[in-house]
Amino acid sequence: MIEISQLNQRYGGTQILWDLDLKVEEGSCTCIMGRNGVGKTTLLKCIMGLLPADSGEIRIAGDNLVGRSAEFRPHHGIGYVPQGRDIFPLLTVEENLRVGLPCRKDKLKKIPDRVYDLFPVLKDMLHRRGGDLSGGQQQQLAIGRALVIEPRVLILDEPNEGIQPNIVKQIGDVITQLNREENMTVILVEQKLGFARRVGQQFRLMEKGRVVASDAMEHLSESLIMQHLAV
Amino acid sequence: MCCLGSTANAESGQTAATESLLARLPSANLRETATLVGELEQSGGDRMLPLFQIMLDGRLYSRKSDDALVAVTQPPTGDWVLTDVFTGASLGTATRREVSKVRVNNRLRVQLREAIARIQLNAEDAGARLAAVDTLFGDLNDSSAALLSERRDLETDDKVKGAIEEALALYRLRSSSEPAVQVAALNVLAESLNTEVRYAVEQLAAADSAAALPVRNAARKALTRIDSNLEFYGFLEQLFFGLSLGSVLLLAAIGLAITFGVMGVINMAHGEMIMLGAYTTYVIQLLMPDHIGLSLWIAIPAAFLVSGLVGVIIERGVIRFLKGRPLETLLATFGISLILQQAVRTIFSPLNRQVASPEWMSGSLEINAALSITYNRLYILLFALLVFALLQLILKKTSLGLNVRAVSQNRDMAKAMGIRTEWVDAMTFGLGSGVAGVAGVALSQLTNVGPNLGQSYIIDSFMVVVFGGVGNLLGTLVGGFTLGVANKFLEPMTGAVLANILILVFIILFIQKRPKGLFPQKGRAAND
Amino acid sequence: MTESRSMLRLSGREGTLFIGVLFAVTVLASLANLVIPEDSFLHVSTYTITLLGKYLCYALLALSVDVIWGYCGILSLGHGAFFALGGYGMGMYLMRQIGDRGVYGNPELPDFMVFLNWQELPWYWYGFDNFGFAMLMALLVPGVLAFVFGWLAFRSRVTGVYLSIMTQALTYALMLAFFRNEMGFGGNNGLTDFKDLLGFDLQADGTRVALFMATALCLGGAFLASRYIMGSRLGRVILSIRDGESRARFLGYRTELFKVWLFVYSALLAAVAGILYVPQVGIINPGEFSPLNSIEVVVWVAVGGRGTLYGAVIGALLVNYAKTRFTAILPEGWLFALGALFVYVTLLLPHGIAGWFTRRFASKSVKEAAA
Amino acid sequence: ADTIKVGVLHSLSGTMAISETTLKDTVLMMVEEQNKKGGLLGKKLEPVVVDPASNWPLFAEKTRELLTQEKVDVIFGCWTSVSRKSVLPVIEELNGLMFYPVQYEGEESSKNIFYTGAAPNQQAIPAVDYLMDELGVERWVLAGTDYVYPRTTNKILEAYLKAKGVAAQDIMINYTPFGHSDWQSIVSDIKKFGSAGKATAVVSTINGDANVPFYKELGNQGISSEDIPVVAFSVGEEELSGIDTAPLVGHMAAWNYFESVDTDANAAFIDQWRAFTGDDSRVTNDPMEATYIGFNMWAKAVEKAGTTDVDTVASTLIGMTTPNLTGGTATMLKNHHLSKPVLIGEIQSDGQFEVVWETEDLVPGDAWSDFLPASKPIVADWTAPINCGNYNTETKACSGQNF
Amino acid sequence: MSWPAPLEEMRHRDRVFPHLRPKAKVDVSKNVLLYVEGVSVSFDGFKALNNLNLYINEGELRCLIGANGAGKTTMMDVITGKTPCDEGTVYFGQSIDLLKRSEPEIAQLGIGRKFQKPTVFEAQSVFANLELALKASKGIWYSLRASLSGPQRDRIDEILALINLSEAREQLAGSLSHGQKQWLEIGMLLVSDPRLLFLDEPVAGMTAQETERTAELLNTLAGDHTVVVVEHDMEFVRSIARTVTVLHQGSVLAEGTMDEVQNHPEVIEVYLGSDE
Ligand SMILES: Nc1ncnc2c1ncn2[C@@H]1O[C@H](COP(=O)(O)OP(=O)(O)OP(=O)(O)O)[C@@H](O)[C@H]1O
Ligand SMILES: Nc1ncnc2c1ncn2[C@@H]1O[C@H](COP(=O)(O)OP(=O)(O)OP(=O)(O)O)[C@@H](O)[C@H]1O
Ligand SMILES: NC(N)=O
Ligand SMILES: [Mg+2]
Ligand SMILES: [Mg+2]
Repeated sequence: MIEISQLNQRYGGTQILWDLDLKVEEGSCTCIMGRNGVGKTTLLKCIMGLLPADSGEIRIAGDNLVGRSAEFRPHHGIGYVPQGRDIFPLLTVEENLRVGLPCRKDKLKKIPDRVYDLFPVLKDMLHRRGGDLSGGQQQQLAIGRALVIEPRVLILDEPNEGIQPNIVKQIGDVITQLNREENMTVILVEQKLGFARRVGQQFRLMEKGRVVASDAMEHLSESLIMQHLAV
Repeated sequence: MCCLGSTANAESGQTAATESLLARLPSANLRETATLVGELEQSGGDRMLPLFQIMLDGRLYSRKSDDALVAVTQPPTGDWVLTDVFTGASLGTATRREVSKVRVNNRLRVQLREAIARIQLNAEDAGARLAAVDTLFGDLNDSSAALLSERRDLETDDKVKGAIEEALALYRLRSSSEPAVQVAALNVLAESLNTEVRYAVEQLAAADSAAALPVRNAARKALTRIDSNLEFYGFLEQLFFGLSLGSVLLLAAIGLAITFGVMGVINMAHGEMIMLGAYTTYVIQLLMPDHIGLSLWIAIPAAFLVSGLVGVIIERGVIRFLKGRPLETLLATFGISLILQQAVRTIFSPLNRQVASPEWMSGSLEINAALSITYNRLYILLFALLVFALLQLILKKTSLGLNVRAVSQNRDMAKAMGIRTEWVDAMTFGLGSGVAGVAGVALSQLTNVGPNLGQSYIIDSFMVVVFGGVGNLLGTLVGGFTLGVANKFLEPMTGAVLANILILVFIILFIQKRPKGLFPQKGRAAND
Repeated sequence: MTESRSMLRLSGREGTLFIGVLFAVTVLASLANLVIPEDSFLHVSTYTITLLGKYLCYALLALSVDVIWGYCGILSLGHGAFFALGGYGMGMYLMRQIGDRGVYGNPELPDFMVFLNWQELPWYWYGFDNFGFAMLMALLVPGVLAFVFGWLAFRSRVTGVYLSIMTQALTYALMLAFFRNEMGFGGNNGLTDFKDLLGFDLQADGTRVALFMATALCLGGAFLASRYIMGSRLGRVILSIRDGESRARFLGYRTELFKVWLFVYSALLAAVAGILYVPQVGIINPGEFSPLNSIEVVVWVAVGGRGTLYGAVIGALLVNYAKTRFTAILPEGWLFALGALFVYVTLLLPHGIAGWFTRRFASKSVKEAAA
Repeated sequence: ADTIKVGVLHSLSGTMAISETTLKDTVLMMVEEQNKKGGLLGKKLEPVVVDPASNWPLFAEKTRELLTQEKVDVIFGCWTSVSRKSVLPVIEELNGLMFYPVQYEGEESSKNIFYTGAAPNQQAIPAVDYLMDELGVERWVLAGTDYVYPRTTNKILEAYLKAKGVAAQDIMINYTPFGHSDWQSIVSDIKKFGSAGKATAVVSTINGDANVPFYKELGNQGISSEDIPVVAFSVGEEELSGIDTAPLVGHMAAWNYFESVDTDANAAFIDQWRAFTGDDSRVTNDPMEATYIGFNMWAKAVEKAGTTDVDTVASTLIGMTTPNLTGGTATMLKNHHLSKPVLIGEIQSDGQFEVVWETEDLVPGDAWSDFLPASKPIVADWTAPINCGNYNTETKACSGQNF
Repeated sequence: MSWPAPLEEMRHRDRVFPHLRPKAKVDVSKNVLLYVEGVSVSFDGFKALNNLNLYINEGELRCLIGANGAGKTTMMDVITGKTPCDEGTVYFGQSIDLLKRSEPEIAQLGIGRKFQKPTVFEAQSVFANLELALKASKGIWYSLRASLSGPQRDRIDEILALINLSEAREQLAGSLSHGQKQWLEIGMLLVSDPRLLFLDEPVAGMTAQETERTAELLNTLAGDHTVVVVEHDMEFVRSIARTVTVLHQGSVLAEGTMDEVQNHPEVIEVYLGSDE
């Protein structure tokens, strides 16, 4: 489904991603892990087109996305939950959700109920400004917002940051459900091993802008963890 | 040929005396003309009406070849068209040099107007009769008073009759020394709103007035009554002035409320967008000089397109490269505003251009003698509200409104949600600029159409948007009207200059109380 | 990462360079005017000296705007007000110096008061015949105004465009007020026809050169002082206020006091610029309060590159020089040129001319280091 | 130098461009014509145009540039009084020569400036006389923009009216800011003031851009020239070309020149102007005539003096005559002002004025008004023995001269 | 006599020159450092805090948990002066009424805070960020002349090492990754050496090992400092907590040891969720 090859990216003078290769299969749930600052977020932003890649290819279902504008991606079924939530602070919860509607293939005019089923708080807070929500509520809104476009690929950057335990569980279930039942491809950046193990099928470990290990989640060994995740 | 004029006169049945008076007109100087007009009214009576009217309009000329009096119509191009003064029959054409004008000055115009009024007192049309009474109102003498009372007995129209009563009452009040007559007149006049009446009554009521005691008392009572009426209407008038000024501020600011308020672009070229709209109106009028009214209607969409297009070009060409550097848009748009001003100066000259007002935009709606509302301001007030409502509709009901807010709050995330940010930027900036252009059409009806037009509104516009609260269209509406009304209520007390200063000081102090304007953006995000 | 470090270091170096150039030009130009005979092609005319003096005043004004805008993020669209108030202070002193040499020969009243039938000098004109007092007021009035305005605004946390537009309202209100003839400042005509300053004839070459040198001195002083401030921890606090005022508050900084302090400092610089400006151009009029003038100052700073101090100076000099040249060469089209310059700078030199310099410098020194 | 340089100091941008650009073109036209006639003293004239951009300090700077860098022999320039005040010290310091072509408030006479526009006694006073005598006006509104010219003119008029026995409550004075555009309240007040049963007139010193909205409001509130005539001192053909004049017919202006005046010289001038601008609808106006007179007078003086030396030309200029466009002859007086005819014109629907009244003789321009207490004793006389712009006839002193 | 506000301000010499101010004496004679009593806050009718009572002892390490939207951040906003409250009292020690003080004053009393979303001065270097946070006078004139003393420099270096940003010391804070910013903000808190620290979700976005390190760090801080931590990471909470307070809908739902809280049925219901 997603094939990234030889991706390079730099901020001004500093190169962050170095000839990065990554492959994600259709319908899989892949966890990307790595220490702070190794370039996980940068990678996702490159996939989303929010950062320009210096060189390399990013193919989703065969199309090379490098050079295509960011707004093209949601129309092709890629949903994104950014790190730090990036809620539109002055739009109401409802408006935050509505923003994505035009990307849907079925041109639905109403926010699908599923979002409210998954995150009931959102229904209660429909008319509150997104920015007023608590951190966790915003995180839920961010996931809900990405689901509105009914993505084929869902990209989540640390979706559990600041979320209360029972909802973390719930989010895990949602991801699993979407992945298993609707065959949605999921890319998940996650720091919490427990969650990653529970939800992910595949893992990719990053170090200094490269993917240094990839395998099925069962094979994520203590030694790998010590090697790539410990400080 | 030489006798055509006089033949026509003979046909219309002028007496010899009138004929000879008419023959003296072309060569008379202004003083002599005045005497001639008086004599013509005496001898010619009603039949002189067309002559007087044409003279009043400044269309009476004499043909140099035969000294015949002709009425002239000046088409925009080509020779002048001559017609017979009394019959309207065509007398061919002539160049400017072949005719010479029968000169009329102010004093003569007054005289003509009164003469026409005396004739028109018996006109078919009630409106014409009313106008005639109004013309004669304060200047009655014995004979015209007699004319009026004659008319009163015949009059069927209540309004005209009322006006005649009032005019006669004022005449009696002034001319009679009989206390009873005066008191009776005062009773009639107590309901009058005419300032001339008030002045006459005030003189009687004054402490040093020579009037008899009962008259003086009646006058005082009448004066109180008149004053309280006037005060009420004065208040309404001021309110209207305020709303009208507010509507101008609203129109000027509303485009900015979008480009600056919603998009966050400090658009120093906003004023020039208004200016472009005004110039568009001018150009459209040039293209269709005979349809002033229609041209105005066409100018509205045209101005929207012109300014909107220029807005889109500015956005695509400059502002789009300044994303994330909002303050630098100030610099770039300032440069653009200089360029646009100079461009207009080069293309249209630095002089003001003349934009005519259609008939229906001129004059005023007379509600009563104390309160009349000028049509142009009334229409502009309504127009401003309409534009506002339309804009609200667009921003609330179309996806553009939601998208532009999303883009301005978080551009990257908006992209990630599939919003075509570039397109939204261009459209929104185009919309804001286009609306400014539409404002220019309205302003062309009130003020100069010149290269500096934009400059004179830019500061006020920013002030209104900020006062109302950035990002809130309703705030702009309320802000505009508040400042307009406040200004107009201050002005009589302080004079125009000081009123302006006080309003500014008020805004400065107000912002201390509400640092985010009248309708602030609320919430956690807005607080940081 | 290396970029930010080199940026800091370079701006220090360029600042020193700047002071050097300023000093050299001032001395050379003055000598060239006074010593070198007029027919020599090395002679610098008094016209040029006066022009340079005026430019330096503008540069000082630009510097004052850069201090608050570039470093503290307070975009003042009304700094012309402080400049003009300083100018009026000086103007009032110069008016009083005319004494009975006015056209009506009235020893007390300035001419414009005489012919509009003023009977006596308004109280607020008292004392302006004393140079010290006049200068004190020329600084005090703008200083106090800045203090009161800043105090009110910053305490109520008026920020961003709201603040900008309020500064604009301030200068606009002052402009309207000074236009009023009743104010007793000569209305639209302002104050003109000055004769001498501290006994020196304003039209004498020596006086002009002295004024020019004084201006250069003030500019240099202001530059050094501002550089010191911005280099100190205070400067870093100011930067943090620009980037995250509320965070700075949570660190215990009373940001409103810092802002008021800086605002007053900046207003005083502007006032000094105004004080020096008036004797050199020979007129002060309410037009100086015009919001457009203040916006132009911001434009100079942006053209030069904000947040660098010397950039503001370069911007002011360049734009004004361009204006002088263009108005003479292209009288009909200079606004096109000027407008295009602004657009060009914003689009292609995002950090202004100073930013461009820095990058040139930086890339050169990187190359040098590599070689 | 092998050419004679003529400096042109008129704003081509900014707020004053609207008025001043025309004058720049006029000077260029005059220069071109003079060059066709072979120039002056056998040399071609070379115009040097600069743009002081409606910025008053810039006027001073540009003057200095013209005099010291360009070394021009004469300057034609300025419109607003403040620009002239800004230029004055420079021109005196560098001993330049300037012609100032606009009607102004007076109270000035510089050795180096020749004033070819009207002084208040050549415009305001005759206009008031006309209103009083011919139209029987008893109540007066003095409306002006709040700056020195209207203030001074109104001060003079107020004194004059009171001297003529007009009561204080019959005078209403109103000032508005530059570019004032909302005239609703003021026009409404004028309307009320004017309906007290006495003939009322407005004497307008409203400046420039504020006029269009003012007249529009007058028209819309139904104030016709028969009810309350307005006589303006700053509204000429050029300003009217930006207004739909149909509703304004009969309102007046007082000037020393109108385009409509039917003389051969004027017809030729108009034709020349239209040919020069290539625009058949361009109008002419009073400051243009003043420029025309100033230029011709200067040219004549240079011919006569045989040099462009400022002092020589200046002294030659005094007493010099040149025909003006409306018939008579303009004479340069000892106070550097002209003697001029005063005309009252009524606005016509075609945007022209029709002369309805005219002074019988030429009116000599008075630099120092007789109606201001402080100026009354002052005279300007640039001939020996006085040789001073502000000579006090009481103290027999001349103050503030640097020469 | 009452002075106009600006004069009033000037009259307090110590406020103009804050370094002259005598060190505020926090009276902790009852061993309670912070009293939050009966605090209510509402936004447009929505009660974010509802009669909240909370007491923090001197030297304590307190964990605060609660559902998203329970009001934890809002409570910190109230204590640190960001948000005014409708009702209630907040005292620092026995005698200092925090509600009467502004944010900087509260910060100067020694109450530090790390925000939920990392907030650092993005345009300044990591080092400068720490320097600004240093425990020192925050006055204008002092800042103008301030220079780093040797011990201060050492302290900063020490902290830099601790937060693993030694190499990034000259880097602009804005170019740090999310997790690095978290660390930097903790570092800023540490150099300012506050008496009472509020940490809003300090380990969000950190790896397991980093989380452990943070836990250690907090454990060493407690005692000398009073620490209040908000977290949703239960393992982390368990590793540091002595007392845990659970907030729900703006008021305290439960308080006790970790075990007590974890077995509290309502807490399980609204917050933890049951382990199937
Ligand atoms: N805007 C920027 N400019 C320069 N460097 C940046 C920028 N954003 C991130 N970096 C650098 O890029 C590197 C990778 O950052 P990124 O945000 O991708 O890390 P991450 O793996 O997502 O870390 P975390 O787990 O902390 O979120 C970091 O070293 C960071 O300092
Ligand atoms: N300014 C505001 N306007 C409206 N509602 C607000 C505002 N601030 C906070 N709220 C609401 O108050 C409630 C408490 O928010 P708070 O941020 O304190 O929650 P929290 O306990 O910190 O949650 P989390 O663990 O998700 O960060 C939330 O429901 C939020 O929506
Ligand atoms: N001189 C004038 N009209 O300002
Ligand atoms: Mg990340
Ligand atoms: Mg929170």
